[in-house]
Amino acid sequence: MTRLSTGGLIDRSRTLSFTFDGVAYTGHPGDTLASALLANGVRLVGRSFKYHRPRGIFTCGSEEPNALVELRTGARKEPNTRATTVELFDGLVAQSQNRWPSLEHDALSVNQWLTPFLGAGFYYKTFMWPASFWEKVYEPTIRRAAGLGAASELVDPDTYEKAFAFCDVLVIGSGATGLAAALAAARSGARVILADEDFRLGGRLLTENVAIDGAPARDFVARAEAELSSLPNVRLMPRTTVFGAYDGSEYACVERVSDHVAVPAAFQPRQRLWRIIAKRAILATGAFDRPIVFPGNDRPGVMTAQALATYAQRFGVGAGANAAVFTNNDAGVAAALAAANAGLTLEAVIDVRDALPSPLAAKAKALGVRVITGGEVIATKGKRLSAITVRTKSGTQTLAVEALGISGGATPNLNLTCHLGGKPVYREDIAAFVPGAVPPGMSCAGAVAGQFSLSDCLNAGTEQGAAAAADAGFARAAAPAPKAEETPTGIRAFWQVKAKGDLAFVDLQNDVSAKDVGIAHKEGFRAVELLKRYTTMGMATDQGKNSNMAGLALMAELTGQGIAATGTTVFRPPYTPVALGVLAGHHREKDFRPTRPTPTHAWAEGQGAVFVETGFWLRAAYFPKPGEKDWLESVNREVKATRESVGVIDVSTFGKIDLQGPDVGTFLDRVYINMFSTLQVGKARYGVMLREDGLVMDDGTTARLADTHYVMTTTTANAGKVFQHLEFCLQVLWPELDVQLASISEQWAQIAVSGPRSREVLAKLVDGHDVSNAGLPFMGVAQTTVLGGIEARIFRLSFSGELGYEIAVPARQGERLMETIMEAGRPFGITPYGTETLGVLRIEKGHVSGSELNGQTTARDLGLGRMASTKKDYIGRVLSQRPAFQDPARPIFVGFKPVDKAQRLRAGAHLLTVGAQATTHNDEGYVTSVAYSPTLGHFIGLGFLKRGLERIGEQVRAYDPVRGSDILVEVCSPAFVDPEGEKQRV
Amino acid sequence: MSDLLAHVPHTRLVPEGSYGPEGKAGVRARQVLGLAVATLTARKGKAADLARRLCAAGLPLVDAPKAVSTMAFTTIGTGPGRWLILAEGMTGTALLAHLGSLAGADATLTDQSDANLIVEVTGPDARATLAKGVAVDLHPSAFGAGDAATTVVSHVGVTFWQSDAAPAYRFMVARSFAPAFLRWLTASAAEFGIALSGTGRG
Amino acid sequence: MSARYSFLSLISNALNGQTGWRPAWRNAPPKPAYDVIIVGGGGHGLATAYYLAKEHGIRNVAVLEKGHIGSGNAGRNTTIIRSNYLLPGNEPFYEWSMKLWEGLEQDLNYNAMVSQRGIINLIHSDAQRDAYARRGNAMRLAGAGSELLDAETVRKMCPFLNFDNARFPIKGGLMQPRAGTARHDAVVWGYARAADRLGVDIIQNCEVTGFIRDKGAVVGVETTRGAIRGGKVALAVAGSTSRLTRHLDLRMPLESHVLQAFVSEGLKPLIPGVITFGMGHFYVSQSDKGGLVFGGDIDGYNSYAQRGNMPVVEDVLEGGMALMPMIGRLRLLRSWGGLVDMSMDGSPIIDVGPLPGLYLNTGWNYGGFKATPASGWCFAYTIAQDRAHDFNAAFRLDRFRSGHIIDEKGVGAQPNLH
Amino acid sequence: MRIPCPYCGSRDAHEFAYLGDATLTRPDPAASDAAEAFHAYAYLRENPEGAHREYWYHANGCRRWLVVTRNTRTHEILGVAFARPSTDEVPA
Ligand SMILES: Cc1cc2nc3c(=O)[nH]c(=O)nc-3n(C[C@H](O)[C@H](O)[C@H](O)COP(=O)(O)OP(=O)(O)OC[C@H]3O[C@@H](n4cnc5c(N)ncnc54)[C@H](O)[C@@H]3O)c2cc1C
Ligand SMILES: NC(=O)c1ccc[n+]([C@@H]2O[C@H](COP(=O)([O-])OP(=O)(O)OC[C@H]3O[C@@H](n4cnc5c(N)ncnc54)[C@H](O)[C@@H]3O)[C@@H](O)[C@H]2O)c1
Ligand SMILES: Cc1cc2nc3c(=O)[nH]c(=O)nc-3n(C[C@H](O)[C@H](O)[C@H](O)COP(=O)(O)O)c2cc1C
Ligand SMILES: [Zn+2]
Repeated sequence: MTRLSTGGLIDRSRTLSFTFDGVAYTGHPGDTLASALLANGVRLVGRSFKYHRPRGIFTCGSEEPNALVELRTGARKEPNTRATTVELFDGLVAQSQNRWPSLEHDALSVNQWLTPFLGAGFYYKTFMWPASFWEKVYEPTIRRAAGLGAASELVDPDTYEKAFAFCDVLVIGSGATGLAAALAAARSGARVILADEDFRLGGRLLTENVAIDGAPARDFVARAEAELSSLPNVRLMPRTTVFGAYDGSEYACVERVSDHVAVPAAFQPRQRLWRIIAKRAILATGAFDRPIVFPGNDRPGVMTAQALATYAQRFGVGAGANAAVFTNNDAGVAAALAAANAGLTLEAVIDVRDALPSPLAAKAKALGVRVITGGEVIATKGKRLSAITVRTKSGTQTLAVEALGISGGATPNLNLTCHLGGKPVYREDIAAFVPGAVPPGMSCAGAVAGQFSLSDCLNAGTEQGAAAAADAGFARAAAPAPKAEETPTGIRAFWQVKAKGDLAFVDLQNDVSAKDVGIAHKEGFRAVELLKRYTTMGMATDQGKNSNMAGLALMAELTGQGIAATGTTVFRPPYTPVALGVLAGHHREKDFRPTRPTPTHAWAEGQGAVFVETGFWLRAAYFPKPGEKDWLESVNREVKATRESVGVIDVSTFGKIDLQGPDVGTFLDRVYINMFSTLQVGKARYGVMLREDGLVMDDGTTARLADTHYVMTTTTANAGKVFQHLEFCLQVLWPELDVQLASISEQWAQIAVSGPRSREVLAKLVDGHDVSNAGLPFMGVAQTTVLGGIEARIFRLSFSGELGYEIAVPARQGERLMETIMEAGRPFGITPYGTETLGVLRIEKGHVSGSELNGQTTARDLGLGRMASTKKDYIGRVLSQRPAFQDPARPIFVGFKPVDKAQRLRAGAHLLTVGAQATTHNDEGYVTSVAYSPTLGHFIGLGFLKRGLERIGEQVRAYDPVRGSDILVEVCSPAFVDPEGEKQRV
Repeated sequence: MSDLLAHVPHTRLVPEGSYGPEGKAGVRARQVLGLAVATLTARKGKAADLARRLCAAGLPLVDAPKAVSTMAFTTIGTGPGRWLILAEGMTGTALLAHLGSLAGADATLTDQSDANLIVEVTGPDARATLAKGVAVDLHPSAFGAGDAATTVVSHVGVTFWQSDAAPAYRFMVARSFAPAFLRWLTASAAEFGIALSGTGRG
Repeated sequence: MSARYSFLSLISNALNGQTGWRPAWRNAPPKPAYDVIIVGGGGHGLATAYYLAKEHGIRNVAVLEKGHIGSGNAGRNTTIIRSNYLLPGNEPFYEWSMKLWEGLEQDLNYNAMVSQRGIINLIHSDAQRDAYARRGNAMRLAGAGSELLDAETVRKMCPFLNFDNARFPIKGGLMQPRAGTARHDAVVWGYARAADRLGVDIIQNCEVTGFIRDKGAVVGVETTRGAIRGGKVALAVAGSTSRLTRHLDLRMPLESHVLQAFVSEGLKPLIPGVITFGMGHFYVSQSDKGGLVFGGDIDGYNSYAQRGNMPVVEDVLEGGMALMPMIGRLRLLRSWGGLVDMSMDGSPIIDVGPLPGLYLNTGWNYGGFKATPASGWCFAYTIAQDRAHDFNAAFRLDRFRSGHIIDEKGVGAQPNLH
Repeated sequence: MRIPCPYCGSRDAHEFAYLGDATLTRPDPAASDAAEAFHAYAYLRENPEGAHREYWYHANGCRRWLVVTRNTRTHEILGVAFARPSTDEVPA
């Protein structure tokens, strides 16, 4: 046990139980999994990616590269979870990962002995001989070894939410800087959001032994938090990581609502995705302690000095029974002293510099800490760290320590400044990259901006908080910045200990060593981005937060270019890894997209309909009856009933557009290939619309209700697209036209009644309107009432080819209309049908639909060329006349029937001349739609065939190898049933 | 939203009742029934004339995303020169006739009384709930009583307006999208507790 | 020149502490003139150089790259290779590419980790099944191989997909077993190294900023490293094409758009091959390091920013969670964007002209990585022979004028919809 | 990305549908060079880096077509206007 006897922001009065690799331990509220593991003396927590070397806890924050565990079990298992960010809860279960059979004895640690071979770029140079071994042997082996943790492969049982927030000032980070900024901005009245990824506000103030306004820093944190929470214009968001900066001052954040409990409370999501739109943002994300490259710098027990101090100060934990610190800068020394102050047994501070600044030296002396100046750690020992070797001018010495804190300096945590393309700038004086260009509206303050002394942080935070509020239009509040003593911030740039021996790691997780940087240099992968890609340095889950600086510094030394010229790789969102589930929110499974029911959905359910997804709509596909053995039997029955008597279907899903104004006729003439201005009031006409490129966009009927009033129908799939197109034409192309559009798709339920008995059914519904052939002729429209006063529009149209009507009533009346139709039709055996039968009916008639209007066909291809008016211009006319579209060899719309009537034809089959080889070159077309025609007693098909019209009567091959079918079909007219269209006119 | 609404078919309105922690109702939502709705669109070049004319007749039209209510009517700007007109205790046909007589040739009218579902959302946690889908700033300093917006919530197009400073919001959602909208609303409000009414027993 | 990679070279370097390696390609300074100048050191430019040298004996070639090679789309794509196209203008070309992929490692003496674990395009409706059957049959006609799978077979192969509670049920899939992925960077480095070994100059940090013209013909380029003359000047700059043709007063049938891609943290093997969702914008595979590599639709507006915005991120993951709700607790590691050369019909252009001395290779949309070998091969042929090969015969620039468009999706002249 | 709609106010770009280049004018279909002019109109694009005038349709908003001027390198919005000025300003 290495829990220090006192101190720490933990609740020692309460004990939490947890297990790691099956062993039970305890910790306290306020612990992270990492601090609790250390408190229990658990130092070996993982294995590295490539060499499977033993690894421990390296940091105390979200930049952790080593201590990744599989958290929780079963469907809630979360691989690659950083032990350093997991808040301990009672019953927590964690497993180590990337090891087999156990963490202690990992078989693949033999890879360590292969290190001479496994250098950077190794994969690209090998596994090529013999060629066939790649698929069979090498690749499966490599893939099996890849990856870190394992996914549960079970459905994530938790829920996620999304939310939006707006504010004047978003403060990212709640350390000294962030708190000061939030206070200053909030006091001026601005709407402030303060977000911190940690579960506790305060940042480094929770670790540092400093005074603010004469009191311990932690008191300042408490006071600031109290004031901020009391203000109505402030929203505090702990456990919230700002992970991305996007255009429009938008910040993407994830709030971990329930990750600190075993299972989310009822009605609470696991996490919430926030998109915060901030007029101004202040980045106060601090800086990381970075490692130094030296042999054996990866052993469990080696960690950042910041971590060593944080475990001691914030968690009351010694990272080992005793420790040393190796550094090149004042903050590293200060961290060591803070750890000692908290009760950690500190054997020595080893500083590469020849002397410490006197205040620090004095403090060390006062604490009785031994300081080795001009020293370097050149080796480490132990599966868990047991000793380090220190080299000074006077020789080497070995210190027996269980923990080693290292600090190679501070790396500003400027990730978010890069998301919109900002490039960090190197500052020699602090040996660090600071933010370059920042996203519009953002400013940086405190350690992230290279302001490393506490008083600078407090001043900068206060100043920028006030400035941001002022930018957002609030008067500056006059409160002064909190006061703190000056903290020393000296540093001597130092990246690598030159010593032979064990591997010296640059990227701990991806096992990239100093040697790999050397190989990359030799082979010409010298640009940082190439170095990264060739060695994988910086591509691990910490995204180079720990490794990039050292890696590029090593390369800079090899090329002699200097660090500024070498530059750094790009940070991209997310700042830290984000659960995929939270990015989806509740839009998953059936809630992925809305489900749109038709007005008669409930009725259809009652009829036992089987439904099908058509876009977002759910439509009845067919209505099976007891005893029917498959869908085909039901559909055959529905088709027959409709052709012989009467059938009924809800067609409300069609797009319906109300067009009014004096220029509607002119307008329609320009958007349809055929004429509409000449349409008589009370009549409907089928129309075809092209895109400007001359291909068909949509078709449908449009009726003229009054002189200046038309109503258009579009296909279900294109309803939105057509509306948008019409608005474009009106607002952009022809603003001079006086036409007003309104979508009425949702207002009207529309029900089609088809079949020879449909008129008799209709007659029972209408309130006295004459529905005889004369009173309501084919393509006629009646505006009347039905069912005793319900407003209705009746269109005498026919998709099925039978006598038919579409009756539209206000949507709330749809179900009643359907029920009444069923009642009225009962004597005729009226049969409800669905989209399947609709398909059969239209294929039998040779009417084109979605499969033919596939965006690749012209009106001419579809056999509709003759509809095009030559008396006017319309959208798409000019480009439809391009040579390729006039080519007589273009596949054209025809019908097909199997030569052997017993054979099944399938849509998607390609068409080949009999005897021709099955090659792309000989491909002559394809079948678009197929149905079994109960009317004809065999399968029929529609499709496109080169010179099809000239080939009616010819036999061609319908080649469908993906379904194992290859049959002879006869080319025929697409109108299989009632080609003259007599039935619909009776 | 997994378990909470697992039993509710995606094609049905979420049935009336309470969702969320027992005894909590930070949000109340109810379907508002019995409103006639029409779109009123100014004819080309007539928006100003139309607004003037209707204002004079006691029907206030503002050519902006605003909701203005009189005793009998609410007008909501949904686009330049275009409004939704809501009326209580009237049929759509009657509303059209009434508006037609006021607007004359300056406007076109379309009945939308059956096209939508109108839901009123109120309660202390209404704003926090709506923040889970509405990407418009609803803070009182940015959006107050009388403000309206046409936007998209959880993949569902909506027009909504703040009908009361309390606050109360009214959402108008296309009929076929109403089940999806209510699923989102119920799930989002569940943590605060929501009492839903007027949507039937399911 | 770099040595061949062999068992021997690997062992000797293991013994000498990896100190024996030489640069994979020379850092060549620009010469005053070349027979062919290729602008763009992405996969296509480098492959073109390699095949010019190898197949046509044209070795006095420079590849000019404004940054480092592979810094464009070649280095930022989701690495899917497949030849599952529909239209006759496309399918034979992509199938030729597939064949070149299959022999690439041996040809280049570089392991590009071509991994033929198959692609499944999921089917969610009967109409989609018919459309995929049409495609599958077109693939068979071109000898590409395809299989139409029923739902049960898909379930056996990918039990983790959402079969039981899906908004759009999975009704089957179209599979191309030979499809898969390749290691994107290795493709770039492999071509660069192989081209370099044949004498091609690869010149990095050399941005083309203009053209040298002589009586209307293009006879060279202005660069940030000086003017360079070229007998022929070939553009292979993907999303940057319009930036260059602007200097020639040419308007192109192109828009540059941003396409985002995503990678998760490394995971033990999870996803067998490539899977694409047929009703949302989501596709996924697993990289050889263990990351789930996935993407979706383009952001949908002209952009040269190489980064995108949240709506597409959310859209992609909504698709992801709808399709495989097991990924909820896995984490997104990194997202990035590429600058894709969206053409007006969604298909590429490999052509001579439109000015004398100029050659064009562009319009790859979101799908040109798979084309890399054939694109280089055909472009080399076109440059060397001054005419198209049969494989790229349909990829003409003037097809928009004549109407011989190759629009796989049928959405028309609106690049953001392709 | 947020687009300040002149009618609705600042809105997330995903409420809008994108069409592209707004500098193009539909050619005169009766002109003798109509075929070539329509080819250019439908297919050829300036595709500039920097300021770009482009059409966006506020599909989930006021249904207005907007001309947005936007920097394609930085995504900064430089200006927004209705494509058709307003119902009142249209020449008769
Ligand atoms: C996110 C994403 C995912 C994708 N996924 C896939 C996929 O799964 N499968 C697939 O097949 N395709 C995919 N693609 C498409 C594919 O990556 C590209 O089509 C293909 O890489 C383009 O060819 P390239 O490799 O030559 O282009 P690039 O690599 O972009 O090469 C062009 C080069 O030209 C250089 N250049 C530009 N201007 C100049 C200049 N003025 N002077 C000198 N050099 C210049 C650039 O720096 C760049 O290196 C994807 C693309 C993206 C962005
Ligand atoms: N070399 C040095 O002397 C040196 C170097 C660094 C820091 N310091 C000290 O550190 C302190 C710096 O204060 P500070 O306030 O600038 O930083 P800080 O480190 O105290 O606080 C940063 C906070 O930001 C949070 N954070 C980081 N990224 C985040 C994100 N994307 N989303 C949400 N939260 C995020 C962190 O959890 C942390 O709480 C000072 O006390 C300073 O003296 C000294
Ligand atoms: C197939 C593929 C896999 C990738 N895997 C990783 C990865 O494991 N870790 C990582 O940090 N980045 C990974 N990346 C992303 C790159 O780091 C980088 O973001 C991308 O190549 C674009 O370059 P840029 O971000 O430097 O602009 C991967 C990229 C691709 C194309
Ligand atoms: Zn708007």
